[in-house]
Amino acid sequence: MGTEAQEMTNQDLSDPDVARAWLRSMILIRRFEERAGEMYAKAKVGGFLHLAIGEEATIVGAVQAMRDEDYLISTYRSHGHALARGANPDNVMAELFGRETGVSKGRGGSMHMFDFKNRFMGGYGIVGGNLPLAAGMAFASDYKGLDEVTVCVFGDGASNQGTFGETLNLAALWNLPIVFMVTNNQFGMGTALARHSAVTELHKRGDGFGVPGVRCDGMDVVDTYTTMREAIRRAREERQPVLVEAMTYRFRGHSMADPEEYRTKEQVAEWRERDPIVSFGRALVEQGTLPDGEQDQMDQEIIKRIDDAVAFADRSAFPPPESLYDHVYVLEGDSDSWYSVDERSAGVHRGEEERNLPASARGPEDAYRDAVTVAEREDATAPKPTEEAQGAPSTAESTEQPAQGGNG
Amino acid sequence: MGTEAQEMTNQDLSDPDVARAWLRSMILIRRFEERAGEMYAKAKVGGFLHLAIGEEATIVGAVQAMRDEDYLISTYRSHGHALARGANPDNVMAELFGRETGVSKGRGGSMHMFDFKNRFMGGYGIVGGNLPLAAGMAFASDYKGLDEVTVCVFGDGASNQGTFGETLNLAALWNLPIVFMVTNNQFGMGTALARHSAVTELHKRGDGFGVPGVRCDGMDVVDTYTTMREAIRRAREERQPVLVEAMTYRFRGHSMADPEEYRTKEQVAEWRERDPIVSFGRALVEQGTLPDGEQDQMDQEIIKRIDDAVAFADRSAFPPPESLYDHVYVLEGDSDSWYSVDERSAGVHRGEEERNLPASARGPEDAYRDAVTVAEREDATAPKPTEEAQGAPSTAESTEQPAQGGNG
Amino acid sequence: MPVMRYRDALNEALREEMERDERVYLMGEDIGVFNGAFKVTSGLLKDFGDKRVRDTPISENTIVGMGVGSAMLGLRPVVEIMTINFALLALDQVINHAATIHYMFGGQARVPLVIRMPQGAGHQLGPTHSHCFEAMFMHVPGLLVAVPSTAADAKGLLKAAIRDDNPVIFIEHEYLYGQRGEVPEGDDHLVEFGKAAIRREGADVTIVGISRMASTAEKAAKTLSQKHDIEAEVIDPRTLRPLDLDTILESVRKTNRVVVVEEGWPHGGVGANIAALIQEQAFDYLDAPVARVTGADLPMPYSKPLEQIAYPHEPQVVEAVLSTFRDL
Amino acid sequence: MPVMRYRDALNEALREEMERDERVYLMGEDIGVFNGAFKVTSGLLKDFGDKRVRDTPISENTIVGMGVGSAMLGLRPVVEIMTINFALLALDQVINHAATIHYMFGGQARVPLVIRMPQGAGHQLGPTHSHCFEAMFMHVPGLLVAVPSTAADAKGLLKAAIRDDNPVIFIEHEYLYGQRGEVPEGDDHLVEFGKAAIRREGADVTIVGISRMASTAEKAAKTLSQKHDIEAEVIDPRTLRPLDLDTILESVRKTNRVVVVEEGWPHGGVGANIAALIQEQAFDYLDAPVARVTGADLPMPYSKPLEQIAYPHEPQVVEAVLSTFRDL
Ligand SMILES: Cc1ncc(C[n+]2csc(CCOP(=O)(O)OP(=O)(O)O)c2C)c(N)n1
Ligand SMILES: Cc1ncc(C[n+]2csc(CCOP(=O)(O)OP(=O)(O)O)c2C)c(N)n1
Ligand SMILES: [Mg+2]
Ligand SMILES: [Mg+2]
Repeated sequence: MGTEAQEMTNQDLSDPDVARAWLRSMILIRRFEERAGEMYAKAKVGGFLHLAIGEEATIVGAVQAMRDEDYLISTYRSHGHALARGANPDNVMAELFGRETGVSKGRGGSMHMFDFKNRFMGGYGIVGGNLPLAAGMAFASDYKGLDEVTVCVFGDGASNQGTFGETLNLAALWNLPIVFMVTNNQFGMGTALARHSAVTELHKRGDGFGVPGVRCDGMDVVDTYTTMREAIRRAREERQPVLVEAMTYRFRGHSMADPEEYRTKEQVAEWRERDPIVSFGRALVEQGTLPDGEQDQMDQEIIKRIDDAVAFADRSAFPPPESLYDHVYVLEGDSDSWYSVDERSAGVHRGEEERNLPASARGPEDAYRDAVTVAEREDATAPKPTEEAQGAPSTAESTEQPAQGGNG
Repeated sequence: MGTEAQEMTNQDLSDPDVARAWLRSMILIRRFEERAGEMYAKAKVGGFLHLAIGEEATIVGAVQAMRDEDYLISTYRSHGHALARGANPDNVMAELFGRETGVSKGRGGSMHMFDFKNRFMGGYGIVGGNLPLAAGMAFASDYKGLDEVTVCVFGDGASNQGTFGETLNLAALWNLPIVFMVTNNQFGMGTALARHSAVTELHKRGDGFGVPGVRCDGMDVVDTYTTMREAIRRAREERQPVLVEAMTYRFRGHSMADPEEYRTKEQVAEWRERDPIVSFGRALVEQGTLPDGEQDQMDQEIIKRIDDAVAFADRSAFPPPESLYDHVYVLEGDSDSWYSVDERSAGVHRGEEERNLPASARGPEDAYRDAVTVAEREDATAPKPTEEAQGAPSTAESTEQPAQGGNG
Repeated sequence: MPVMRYRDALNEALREEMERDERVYLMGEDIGVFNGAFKVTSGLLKDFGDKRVRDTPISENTIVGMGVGSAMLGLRPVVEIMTINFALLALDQVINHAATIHYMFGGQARVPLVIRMPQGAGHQLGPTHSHCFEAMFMHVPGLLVAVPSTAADAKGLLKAAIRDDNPVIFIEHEYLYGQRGEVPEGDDHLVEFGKAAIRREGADVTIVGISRMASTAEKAAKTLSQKHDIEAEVIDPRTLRPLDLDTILESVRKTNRVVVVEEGWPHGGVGANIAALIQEQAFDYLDAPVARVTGADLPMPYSKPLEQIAYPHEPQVVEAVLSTFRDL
Repeated sequence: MPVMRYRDALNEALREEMERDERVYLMGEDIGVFNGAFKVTSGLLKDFGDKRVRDTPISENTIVGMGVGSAMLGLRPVVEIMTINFALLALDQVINHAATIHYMFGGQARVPLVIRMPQGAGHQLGPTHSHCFEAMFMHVPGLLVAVPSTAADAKGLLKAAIRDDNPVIFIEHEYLYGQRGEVPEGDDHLVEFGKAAIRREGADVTIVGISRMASTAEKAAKTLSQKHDIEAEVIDPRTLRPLDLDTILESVRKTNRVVVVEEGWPHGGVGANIAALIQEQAFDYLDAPVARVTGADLPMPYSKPLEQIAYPHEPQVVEAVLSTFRDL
């Protein structure tokens, strides 16, 4: 098993195809995130939007160390994880747009991406909420006698949740094939690491629960890959859960409406110097793996790819109103009792009958039509706003929006 | 501050008065617990009854290391903690009997003792639930600029609750004057330590959260005292929370209805060899601090004291039916709106009006009277059942009781 | 039909479903070596081994979350929370995860998870250990909620719950564990969710009893018949999600009077919900307001006599029924 | 009267109470350096320092528990849970501790704690971030529950909450933060718990609106008056515990028709509770069933058009009111 495992995840970076794939994956995330930010500024995307710009190496390094049959689970900052695992950018963008073609059929949004086919087991909005789920997945693999590993990604802030200690203990106690990856971007929202954690070397937090820890440079995709490969190997072969702390930084605000008063421009600039894409690209050129100029060309292709994704999303339909109650329950039998009771208006009915009712009986749908009209008013493929505008998106800051200043 | 602190808690065990006080405190707990078990077998005490027999040294060692103004908070296994802090055995027993004279006025029962006057801040039924409360108390002392320390006692099983990691981190981050004392009796109910904790040296669990740990022999009151004294000093003077792991063992079942299939008779016997009261008493005699025979005399006095407590409890009244809604709310203003709505029967009324209603309007109270009649049927001061009967109390095992086999 | 205890009927259901389906496994505090705090899982560790019967640390939120995660990958976990009182620690995993995942991911993932736990007052367990939380769980779309009151239903509903592809909150009752009842033979006894049981027919008044209160309602019905010449129809909804509202409404249209009996708190309780639905859907059939009998609106006191008056007994139900005839 | 935003009214309340009473302190995630996720605590760290304005780690259960513990020793903590969605993690401390301690220890300890948190849908925050949980908290004896819908009430109720000796669940609404309203001048503006506000008088129908839905109800009332010649009385209970049932009943006895509007889930919701109480207490005054308008019985979808039809708007309220006139 050992050698096979190594074969399957040992990647030779001097092979230009491998190098290209890694670089492409990081650039794809970067450009996707940038465009998502623009679409947010245009109000094509709603809710909270958490970008992973600056953290691409943690994502690609981890994913490249995984096998296809392994599982990845992440947080509300997970567009990149979905993409790196192979989700189609069209469907990821469509999810942000709230369309039926989205990876979660428009029900989940930015924070709740999912792609079962690629074993991306979801982004989750509750900080620390995904750790128990991940342990459950690792348990299932183990129970079935399969050779799969689950990689669970969460933030430095999440390591203060009760689930952290509970889950690490259980994983170690039951020898689960799981790697806990804490993406230490040094802030939980506006709270700096040292202001939320008594011990700031987070990889040491697992020792007391039987989960050894190791740190890697999360701005360096190779270091991240190497560290994760070994951690995944230990999880798979030795049934020893491992805690990997990837040191990184987010270049943007926590979510779109973030004045970033909690850190200095200088600190941000310093970390931007260590841009994981720039440094990896530069190294590949210096090593002679990739010719100078190829990165730019790749970049252009990717930008076009994302243009297509935006166009795809924009022309996709919203989920129809009669689908409102779909997927609340798995309804297989013929039970004619009341699962959901619809009291949205006069004329109570069973929620699960929504699809079968005539439109008039479903109650007024003006609000639905209004929302569609607004969404269609602006063409997302029209010229983009400036970078500045995205930093402080007009929807959240300059108009009297209800959730003004909202963050979470 | 340092010297004063030491003065106040440094106790000279070669002083017979000091030795006597410690011994008396341990015996008081032992005899109280034994009698409580008997009263449970007689159905004078209901609910769950968790005895601390075997763990007396952890209690007395800790309490003797505390100042009067310090706070102690514990679990559902806390009769001993209340007594050691100075609660009157009459009122502790009356609480078990569910009487108005109980330390919690009969509302809390065995698991929920409280004695504010003696700064015993309560026993709590939810495993791990008292850690955040304790940190809040330590925070309050700190906030007020007072020199008080909070000692928080919980079990080995509780260290797997999420609150453990959360609270330790916060305590260390905010430099709270708190000592976490894990009473490691090596079982959480029927689950042995190694089957619930990946790392069984529980004092090491705090390191990752900035709380250094230390272990003591919880069967040795002097070692426990010495360790706790130093931990409390660090918490008070250095604002450094400390985790103390006291190794101990409970001689009885988890609660009264426990067939104890999860451990061997031999293991129990081995630990009984190390009885903390026997060994401490023996040491005092050997050192010449106490004369031979004094312990027996003390024991007789204490048994008599507890006879009195039982008699007191037995003759105390139950809370009257019209007091049912007392203390749900602190009602100070004259709001005449509905805090509680009473729908126990036909004739809805405001709960807070219960006291002012004529008995007829309060609804039928047959069940109340029946319960009182049953309670009064047997005189608790009558001859005691045998030791065997307590191990498997008839109420829970041999009759068709609803909660038969119930534990928690 | 064989007679067995509610507890043993549950045990049999677990046993049969574990035999039937390899994917079914049990997880919970002290369910294995200790045989369960209330002995429901007695003997299962011995018979199925520690792969399928897992004792856990005391970490409610995480064990429920692990149940969810493993269910997403096709296992069929049955998680025991020792008592419902500790389920509060796991509510995030129950509501934001178990109940939500199928919807949130557009139907891609399923969570065939059962969370079993007993509830109820009457054993002097005091304010932290005597809760009835069925109303809280019933409130949450995405969950199924079962409240079996007989040995037969305990078995049949638990088997159905394990086979269901939705997350099920399976609420047992501490008082009922020792109660005996007839249970149909064979391993194919399933009770469909969303089908109320009519425990007793009657034309004068409808009594809806929840969880243990279904049996209290039956007792009251006998007294009403014997002493007051009132024939009550007693309905046990058996599941609160889905709710068999139709059976309740049909009865109310016949009797024109109804009393809902529950052990939990009144504000926002099951009774309030059923009362609201009945008056919405059968207003013109009601000859008296829908009456409720509920637990007292307070933390449960330990003291026996106080506790006894803090949750409903038969006389209160009788009185409430009589009150629905009073103002005519 | 000065006009200010709901958010600023809350900020002023905190500021005044902190000035008035040294024991009041604030604790929560990102309330200090970040000035609060919704900016309610803006500037308070600067003005009161980090002894009294405490940024915490993301540990909801523990920070609520610390609030309880410190309140037991005489402090008056105001804990912010960033949004109500995360309160599920803290429910054990809320229910088994905060709500229970005063009773459980026979009145010896008090828990003068305020837990502030916003709720609500409408901003496409999806299934985990759009909850309305007032019904869940209202269910629990021992808690007070406030649901302010105007800037004036936000300020007056928060000040009253901080001065109250009971644990208070103070539910703000994300949508309302930016709404402006008149707020009485001076630092003695208190709004008593358990006093409903009659937002509009009318003799034809009573509309009870909860939290943000109070303003939706007011809009509906205007439309009803203008287009349907129906004069609605709009009642905002302002607190759900204690509940000013008397004011509601008085109105119903006048109008004989009532609609309850809430944003939360229907089963076991606030509307169900109020409907049950009204039909119990004013059965003979009702000319139509108590109608409810609630949020859809499902996890909140992200997609804007779906989300828009999943919680009540003015037209639904109007329609529900009209339905109470239909069958006469
Ligand atoms: C339980 C819970 N509490 C609070 C929040 C609000 N919130 C969203 S993200 C966040 C910060 C998380 O920080 P970290 O874990 O470091 O991840 P990062 O955002 O830096 O990737 C907070 C507090 C939440 N979503 N869930
Ligand atoms: C949250 C919670 N889960 C489960 C229980 C049931 N229970 C009561 S005591 C106990 C064992 C606790 O073990 P430990 O912490 O070691 O304390 P000990 O009883 O050994 O003193 C359990 C599981 C509970 N009271 N609270
Ligand atoms: Mg972070
Ligand atoms: Mg223990």
